[in-house]
Amino acid sequence: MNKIMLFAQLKEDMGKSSMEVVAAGKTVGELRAFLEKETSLGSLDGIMIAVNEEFAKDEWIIEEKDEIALIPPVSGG
Amino acid sequence: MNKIMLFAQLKEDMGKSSMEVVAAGKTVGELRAFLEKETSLGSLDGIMIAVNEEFAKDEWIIEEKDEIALIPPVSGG
Amino acid sequence: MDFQTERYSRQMLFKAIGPEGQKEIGKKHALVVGVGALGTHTSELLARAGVKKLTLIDRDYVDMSNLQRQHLFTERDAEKAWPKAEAAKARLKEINSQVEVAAVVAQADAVLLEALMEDVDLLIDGTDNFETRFLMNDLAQKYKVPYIFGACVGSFGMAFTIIPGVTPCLQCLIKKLPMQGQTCDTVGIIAPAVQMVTAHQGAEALKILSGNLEAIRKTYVSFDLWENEYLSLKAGALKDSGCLSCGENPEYPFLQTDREMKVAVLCGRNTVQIRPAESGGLPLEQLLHQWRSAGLEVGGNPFLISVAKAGTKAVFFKDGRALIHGTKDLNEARKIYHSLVG
Amino acid sequence: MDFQTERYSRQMLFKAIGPEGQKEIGKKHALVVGVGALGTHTSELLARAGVKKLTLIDRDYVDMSNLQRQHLFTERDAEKAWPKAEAAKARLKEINSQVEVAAVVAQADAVLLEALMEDVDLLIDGTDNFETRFLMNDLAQKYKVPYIFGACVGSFGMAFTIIPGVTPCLQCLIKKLPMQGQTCDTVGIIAPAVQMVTAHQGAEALKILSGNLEAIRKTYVSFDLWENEYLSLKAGALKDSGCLSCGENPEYPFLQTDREMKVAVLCGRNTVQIRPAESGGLPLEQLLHQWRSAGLEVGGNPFLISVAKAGTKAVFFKDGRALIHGTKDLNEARKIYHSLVG
Repeated sequence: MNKIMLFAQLKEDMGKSSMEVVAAGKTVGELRAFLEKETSLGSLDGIMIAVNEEFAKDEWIIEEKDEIALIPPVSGG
Repeated sequence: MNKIMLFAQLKEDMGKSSMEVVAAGKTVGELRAFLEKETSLGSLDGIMIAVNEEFAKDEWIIEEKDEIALIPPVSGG
Repeated sequence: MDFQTERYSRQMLFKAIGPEGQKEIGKKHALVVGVGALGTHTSELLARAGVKKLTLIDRDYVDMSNLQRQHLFTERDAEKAWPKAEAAKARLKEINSQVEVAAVVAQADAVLLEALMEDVDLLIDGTDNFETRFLMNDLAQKYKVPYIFGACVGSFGMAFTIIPGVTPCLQCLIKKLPMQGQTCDTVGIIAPAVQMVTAHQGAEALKILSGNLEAIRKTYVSFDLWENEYLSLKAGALKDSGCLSCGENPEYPFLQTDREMKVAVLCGRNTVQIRPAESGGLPLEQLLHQWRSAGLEVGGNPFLISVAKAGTKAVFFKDGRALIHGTKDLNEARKIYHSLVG
Repeated sequence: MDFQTERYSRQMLFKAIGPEGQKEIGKKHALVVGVGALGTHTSELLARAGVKKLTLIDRDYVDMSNLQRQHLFTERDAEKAWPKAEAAKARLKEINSQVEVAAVVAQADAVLLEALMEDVDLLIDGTDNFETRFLMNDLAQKYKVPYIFGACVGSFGMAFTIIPGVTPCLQCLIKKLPMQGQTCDTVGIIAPAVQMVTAHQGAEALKILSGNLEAIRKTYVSFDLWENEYLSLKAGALKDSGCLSCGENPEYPFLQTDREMKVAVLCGRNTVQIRPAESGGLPLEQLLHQWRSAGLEVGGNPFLISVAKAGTKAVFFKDGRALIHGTKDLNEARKIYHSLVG
């Protein structure tokens, strides 16, 4: 299992601050597509994905127990 | 071994941001006395000690690999 | 001790800056793009710190709803609807008469910003939209000037320091213009989130301006002050040698004026049309949800949504286009667009 | 939308506050003790956020060396040596004329502070010394009012929210008055460190004042903006049922006036004697080292150290006592003492 931490509006969209998903073996890009399809998070275009406190490219392969964070860029200033 | 992280003036006093010490089995109070005696940190009166990101009382017993942080309260404002 | 030495004495006592670093700061020119919440905080900080020159650029004027989080401004500025860049300048001169302050009341587009870059040492992000951020990001790369990104909404915020040739750029991090509809006008903002971003932007600015490049933060900070969360994320892996902004063959896409957002009054109508830089399209359903929960009056059909806002009616199409009915003022139309889409 | 609704609209859009929370904030009275770097930032934030009343207490006046990090103040305030509490009040009224601001220009001692506590909902830490902090800590416990601790020096800072009956208090965390000699006058301070502390203090204040008690941070935050470090440390284990401030049989030791720091002009001499509240003694060697590396002129012997500072000569004894030669002004003497010892 992999813990996915949610921030800002993603937390609100899901009504919780984290969730558990089986992501090991998936690439970051595949996880993105999976979450868009299987959850109510909506489009994850532009959402940055960190694996174990490090941003990862779409080709990065997720391992068992990796902690994943979905970071939405917000525009306010 | 235990990693001891140093902050603010303690870092300056030691010229480094962390050091390794054998502290397992010691209480926090014993570690404080040990560091005062064996290092150039000087008096640790009033310095707060956290073990694994949690402040610990002087009676708390340190275990192998526990990460220790020495937090000096500063007075500016 | 003379006047100026006394003034900056506590900053010079800080070892990493010292008298040498202070002298360096006193030679530097920072360009602050956007003088709202972030821009007022960072420009006050840099004026107090004793930079040589600040250029402030903002197209907007002060209104009552700004006062809750935007420093430098008073009730009188809001009553007189004073331009933000000018109101900020007037206050900064009272704070530090030694600092040169140039106020530019205009839309920060590519042509204007390029003209301002000549002797700029640092770009500071005070804008409220990603269109302008991507433009600043290209500028930073083209002119080899550090750019300190910052953004916030609600109790959530982020900051990242971009050093051309060293760190990934904003385009490496965020491939597409994000249009999530979370803006200060839809989900609100608390002032401490602003201060948290500017504390990070300010520290990075002092490192850069005083010549302490080795101290620059290499991580992307993201925090939520209400949720008591703080992340510091390594970003190096995202550096992309094929990036059109910072890669080996850069094209600086946001400096191409034909790629800029097109804003024009529709002939003979009290309506402005906006076409964004990228035609990635708008996630209409998500925006509908955001706007509805922000209490805005929303209508529409599968092809478009309309929103009532500040006496105008804005209509958004799937392809990203928008019509702002009820105004002929281009800047007002842009403001409404960004306040709704980000 | 009426005037006030518009003014706070972005804060009310933030869901956890909303119109209800805003109404609560508008009923609350915060006491800010110390109107220097921290106090000016937090009081500006709370005035902009729309609290009912702010009481500001500070004994000092504005000088040039404050302007680098203390908000609200201008060059004119420094030239006129205006009292900090009054200068802050004048500016806050321009920012938000609806907020009641009371300025108290005086030493924040136990008698004065107790007299001010009547309808106070929140204590905010803006002081520069632990003596006053321990006093505020006792006040918080005795009057059951939350106290938001904050402190900073250099690029380093910390914040902690103390809720009587729930969290440990400052006395549980720090048993003895710390006297490490690291102050803004010995190692300097950069403004972003101030903002980082006040971002945390401000967020906690908004939670408390708007009635969002469940959102209060339970950890002690400690950060270094130059070193890019941020710690969030659990503190619950330090809650001490025997604590003389918050324990089962509290004595509020810092409210006992016979335990207060004694400050008196020596009969017939241009000298003030200071005896601190606790007789734990001073670590003379450590202080000597600090002062020397701050570039101060230091002399002495194993029993005492003398330091030249601001036209006075301060002599410190091992038992904690100090003589400040060259002044008869009690407040100036206190200021010099705290600027050197903390």
